[in-house]
Amino acid sequence: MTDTTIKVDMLARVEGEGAFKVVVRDGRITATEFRIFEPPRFFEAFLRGRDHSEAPDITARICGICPVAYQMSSVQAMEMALGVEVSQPIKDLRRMLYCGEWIESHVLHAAMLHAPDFLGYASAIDMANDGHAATVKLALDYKKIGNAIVTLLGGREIHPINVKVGGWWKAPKKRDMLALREELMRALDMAEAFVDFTASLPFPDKERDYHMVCIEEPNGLYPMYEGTRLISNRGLDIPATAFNDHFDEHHVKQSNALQGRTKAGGAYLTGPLPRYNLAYEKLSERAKAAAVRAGLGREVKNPYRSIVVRAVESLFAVEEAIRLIEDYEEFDPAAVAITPRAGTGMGASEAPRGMLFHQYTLEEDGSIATAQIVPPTAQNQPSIEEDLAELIADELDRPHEEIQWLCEQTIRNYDPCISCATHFLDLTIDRA
Amino acid sequence: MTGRPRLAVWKFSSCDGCQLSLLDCEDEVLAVANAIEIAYFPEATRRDDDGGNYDISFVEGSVTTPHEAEAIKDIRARSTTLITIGACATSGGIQALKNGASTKDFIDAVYAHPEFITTLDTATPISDHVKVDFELRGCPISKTHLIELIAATLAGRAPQTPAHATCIECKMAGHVCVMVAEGKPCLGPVTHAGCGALCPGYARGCYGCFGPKETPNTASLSARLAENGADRRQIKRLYATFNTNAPAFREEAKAHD
Amino acid sequence: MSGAVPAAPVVFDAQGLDALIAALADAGREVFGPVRRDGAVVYEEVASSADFPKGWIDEQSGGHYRLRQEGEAYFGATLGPQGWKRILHPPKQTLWRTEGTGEETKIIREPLDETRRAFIGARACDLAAIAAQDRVLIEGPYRDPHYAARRANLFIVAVNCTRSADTCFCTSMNTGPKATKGYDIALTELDGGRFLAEAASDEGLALLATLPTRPATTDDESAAEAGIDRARDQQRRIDTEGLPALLKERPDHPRWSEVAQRCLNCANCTMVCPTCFCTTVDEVTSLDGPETERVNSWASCFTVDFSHVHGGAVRPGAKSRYRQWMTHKLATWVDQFGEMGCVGCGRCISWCPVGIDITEEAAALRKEGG
Amino acid sequence: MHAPDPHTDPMVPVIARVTGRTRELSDVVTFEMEVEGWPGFAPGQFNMLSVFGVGEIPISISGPVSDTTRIIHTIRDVGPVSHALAALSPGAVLGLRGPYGAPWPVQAARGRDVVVIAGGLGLAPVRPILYELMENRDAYGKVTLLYGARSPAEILFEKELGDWRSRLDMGVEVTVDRATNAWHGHVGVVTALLRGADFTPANTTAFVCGPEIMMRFGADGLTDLGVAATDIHLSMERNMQCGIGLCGHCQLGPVFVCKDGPVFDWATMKPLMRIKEL
Ligand SMILES: Cc1cc2nc3c(=O)[nH]c(=O)nc-3n(C[C@H](O)[C@H](O)[C@H](O)COP(=O)(O)OP(=O)(O)OC[C@H]3O[C@@H](n4cnc5c(N)ncnc54)[C@H](O)[C@@H]3O)c2cc1C
Ligand code: SF4
Ligand code: SF4
Ligand code: SF4
Repeated sequence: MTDTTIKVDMLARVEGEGAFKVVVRDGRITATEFRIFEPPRFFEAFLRGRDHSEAPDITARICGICPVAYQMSSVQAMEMALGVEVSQPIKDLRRMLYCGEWIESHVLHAAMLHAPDFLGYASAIDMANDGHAATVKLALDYKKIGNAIVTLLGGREIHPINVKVGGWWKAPKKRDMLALREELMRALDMAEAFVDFTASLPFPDKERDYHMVCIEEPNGLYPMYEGTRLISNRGLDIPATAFNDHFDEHHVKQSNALQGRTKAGGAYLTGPLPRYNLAYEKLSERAKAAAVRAGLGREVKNPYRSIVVRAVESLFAVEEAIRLIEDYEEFDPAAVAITPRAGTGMGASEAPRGMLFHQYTLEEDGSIATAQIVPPTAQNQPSIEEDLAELIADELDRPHEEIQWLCEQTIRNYDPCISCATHFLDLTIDRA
Repeated sequence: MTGRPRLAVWKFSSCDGCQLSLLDCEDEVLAVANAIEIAYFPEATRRDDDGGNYDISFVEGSVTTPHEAEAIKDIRARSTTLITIGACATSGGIQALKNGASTKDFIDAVYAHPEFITTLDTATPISDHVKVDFELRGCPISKTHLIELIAATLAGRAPQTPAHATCIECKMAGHVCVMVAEGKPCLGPVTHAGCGALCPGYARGCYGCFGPKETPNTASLSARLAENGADRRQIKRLYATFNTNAPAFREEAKAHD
Repeated sequence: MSGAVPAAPVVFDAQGLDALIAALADAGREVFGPVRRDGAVVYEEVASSADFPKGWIDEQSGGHYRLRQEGEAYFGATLGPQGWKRILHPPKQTLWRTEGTGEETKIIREPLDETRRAFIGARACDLAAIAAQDRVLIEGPYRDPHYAARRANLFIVAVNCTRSADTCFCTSMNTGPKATKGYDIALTELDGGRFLAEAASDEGLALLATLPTRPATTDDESAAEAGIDRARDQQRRIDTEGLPALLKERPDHPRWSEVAQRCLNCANCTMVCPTCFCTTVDEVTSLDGPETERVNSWASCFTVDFSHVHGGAVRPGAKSRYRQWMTHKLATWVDQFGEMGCVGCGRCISWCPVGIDITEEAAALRKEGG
Repeated sequence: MHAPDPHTDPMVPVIARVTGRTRELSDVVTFEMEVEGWPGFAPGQFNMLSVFGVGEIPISISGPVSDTTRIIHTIRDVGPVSHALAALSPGAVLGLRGPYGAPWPVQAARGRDVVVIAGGLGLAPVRPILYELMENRDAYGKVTLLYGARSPAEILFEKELGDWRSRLDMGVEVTVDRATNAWHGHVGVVTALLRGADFTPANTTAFVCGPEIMMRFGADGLTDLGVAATDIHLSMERNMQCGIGLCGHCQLGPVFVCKDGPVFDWATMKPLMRIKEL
């Protein structure tokens, strides 16, 4: 196989619409392209003029799979712009909401979207029909717990309604929290079993030396909700507010998509691997033990093993939610009062698939003057293309269909959430 | 339909949330897969569109590009029953906020190289383009509705997704009306039921995810919102969100320009 | 509630109130009473008098309801958004389900709910509303066995109103503010957290006898009457004289169109109305089996579906739907059940989001003009 | 199977079995069914029929009162439940509650002339009257049936109509709204046939069933000819969820169509039917 083009026009088992192309000339990869043709939906534009209070509800609609991430980054940015500090109980509940999304999204991705790649099935339903029914059932039951958290705190699993700039609309009842705790306790076994399932998958033996970036929380917690700083394995350590000083969104001619890069032009990686590598110590003992049992080292550079990291993070999220419930006391009022003012604010949090950065400037009356939203998939896009070039290079003598599948599997390592096309470009013009 | 009906799930401009609802039916999704053949559902399976006909097509998302405007016609031609799921597909969704605004300004606001953007000036519901057999409301749809829709379709009965006010669900749930007891603006009285009156249950006013109800009296509600202290801009914003292009809401928003 | 039991009134205090709740609970009853939740008084299970909204009173007007702290009374707040209908005639009731298919189909009726319950704090208008629903759901040619079962196992501790909300008009409807029938025990709250209690059933009498009480003095009795009189005086009025005939004669009065401009046809008034009884039967099927279920849910004449027949709704217009509601309450109910379907609780006024006022509409319809 | 026990749990149906099925028109089917413990019925009464998994609707009984075992229903397929019903075949089971409702006062018309006016599917609910008249022909005076259908292809019970028409003791006239070339009968609204009919208004009882507008014109026409409003009876149709006065849907002003009707006299209906969207 010397000259060929591997092309998938409709990338399946991802959220949204994407495509990719790998061009091979003389047995070498000469170009890779990961394209997102999700039609532009102009969120940043129509946020202008809306009230600050509407940001969590509106930005949630960017992505149906990680709406909580959008809500979490947006409320933090707004609170900063408005100069309000929310209480610890408010933050704790938000972290718990995020735990729900992590579980639900990680398990969905790992079991329903990614695992079929490792086992050679078109879908989880095919998996279930071919001897893996117990695993799929386990994953569904487990995922449901994540949804139960989001539903209790947020009202519903998709586009939760209870998140508010300044806090919450209504704090949950302690007795409902305790009932949920019972379910979560039962989920611990599922969580462990799920780690073991992901660990049992066959992994391509490949590693890459990524520039890994994630948020850092102020209180020594595993990175999730409150990104006050941004750190990396190459020594980056900056306040989150300095995001735009260190990262750029390039408009690369070849791929015609906005891509997040460091100011120096380098690709970087956000998501489970960076979090794990940079904050391993902050995982719970049980999660660490599960990681060891799953054969994960202290450092993980094999992107295919991100599926195991997701399972470990999900286990952690179950424990974390239990911890937060145990600390919970009902509080009232559920939100701090807001007085509109002009200002600028940033919010960075860890969506299941990576760091999500929001920045807003507000007018005097609290309405939005400008909005900037940098979703994880935009940041990971250059890294995805590099993966395609480097990880596939020595597989080129395999049959076309196998290479194509491997490429897809490689992209799905990222759990790319393409619907968050707040500002991806339509790439039809590149088809020539 | 002989044998299991073939289902396809299609995506237009949207957030994926509505089709994700199907995968969020953890207790039912395997039963659904037994009852119907999930023939094309790229979010969940690698299986390609085989170019054939489908008994049921679920369509998520609104039409925002010339390509989408063409694609929906082909899908209609190959679908026996075409059901739109969610606010995007039934009214245009939040992206319809660009309708009436200058698309060029929007593109300039977001993109460095506007010349590369191919998009229509509007986000429009599927029913503006092809005949739709049934519309499931919501941003996102309710998964109970989705299961009910599938169950009803299989049983040959009309799905119970009543078009009356959210207030009915609110009272049935036993919530205390946030408008009457707290003066919070609530779109419940003009909003199609379906969510179970979630927002009032969380002490906030309904923001209209399910779009206009049957015979909505938006003018009367707006008058009340104004009496309760909402200014014109707030009232306009309330209607101009997730179902901004649904005629009743669009007109009421316009009346508050 | 058998037999009228003439018995001398007694007086007890907050301890007695707790003893009453405890005695009812000991008798195997779920005890419901007013509690404060989400800014309103709602009827939920109570464990002791501490659950009651002591020191809170309500402020009600068209489309407006607020609680605020004033005084020391346990039952100072009058009516919450929804009556006891929620419990006796709940929003959803499974009727029956099937098992098996084809020849083998079996119909399994839903078991009756024979929970023993007690309501504490039902007002005179609430009692009238329960009686009105009894007439529809028990006393007609066919009875709703689920409602009948709940009703049969109910013990009612009424509370006479000593203050009225601005929206109350029970006096005009002859239903209050003093409870005269349909209860086991009636309380009137006196100053200082004391209650004057009268039993009207054997069970009520027996129960009262177990409480720490003392006989009521004439001062107690006149204080109670004075409180009730005060409530009576605080009320608005509706002129019911000749109203049924008048409403039926004026289906085309311009006022109907005028109110239709304001009415949201949101159905709140019917949902909160303690006499509205309408229901719709829905089919529930499952995806993975042949079992089906029939479920009855609250319905409202404000929806288009309500009057659906093949070919379209009988009442597509908002005007005819409002007219149906109001005419039913104040006029045709009399033809159907021999009394008005409105008990004067005023809930439809307070909980109408746009404050449409049945007393005001009735007054307007009296005026010629159409 | 158990006997209907209306007073303990009237919303719970009994199992009925389809024993016969006849296609009448492209969208109309007549069923025979049986139920253990069927108490019999009076003309004009209806049953609530349930298709499990689909729903329940009111359907009049269209067979003879004298047949105490078979329950006969004629159903037009117009929506989900009637469609599912129309698709049942012999052997199938369904749920049945009833019979319900106030009947046509046929017996009270003994000794009098009888005029029956039916439009479209309205012939089904009046068929039990016609059976009664035929079975006890001597008990009644002059008998007239006026029937209108939209087109010749939509004439219900065509064979029976032919049999009745060939009797000498009964006047039968059929009209259609839209004729075809092969049609040699009347064309126009059914009420127009009244003028040619032979009966003594003052001593006539009339039974009218069909679309509401047709019933209004029919009743007005009869009144104009001198039939007393209390001697004109109509069968009303409203949404019914329970059929027994508990659900509230069928209210027509002061009456419940299910338990006070569906058969009402014109004296009661005239003032109500005058009101738009009542
Ligand atoms: C007393 C009475 C006798 C009837 N007799 C006959 C008869 O002999 N033959 C016949 O073909 N039809 C008869 N009908 C009409 C028949 O009940 C309706 O055509 C039927 O309810 C339509 O239901 P559907 O589900 O097929 O269609 P849709 O029109 O889609 O109805 C949906 C639902 O609305 C309700 N509904 C709709 N129309 C009516 C209605 N008219 N009455 C009550 N509920 C309704 C039902 O719950 C029904 O399931 C009678 C109606 C009444 C009230
Ligand atoms: S809170 Fe909103 S939805 Fe609920 S009754 Fe009030 S107005 Fe209606
Ligand atoms: S007012 Fe309407 S909902 Fe209430 S009982 Fe009458 S018909 Fe039923
Ligand atoms: S009167 Fe008020 S509560 Fe009743 S339907 Fe109209 S707007 Fe709603």
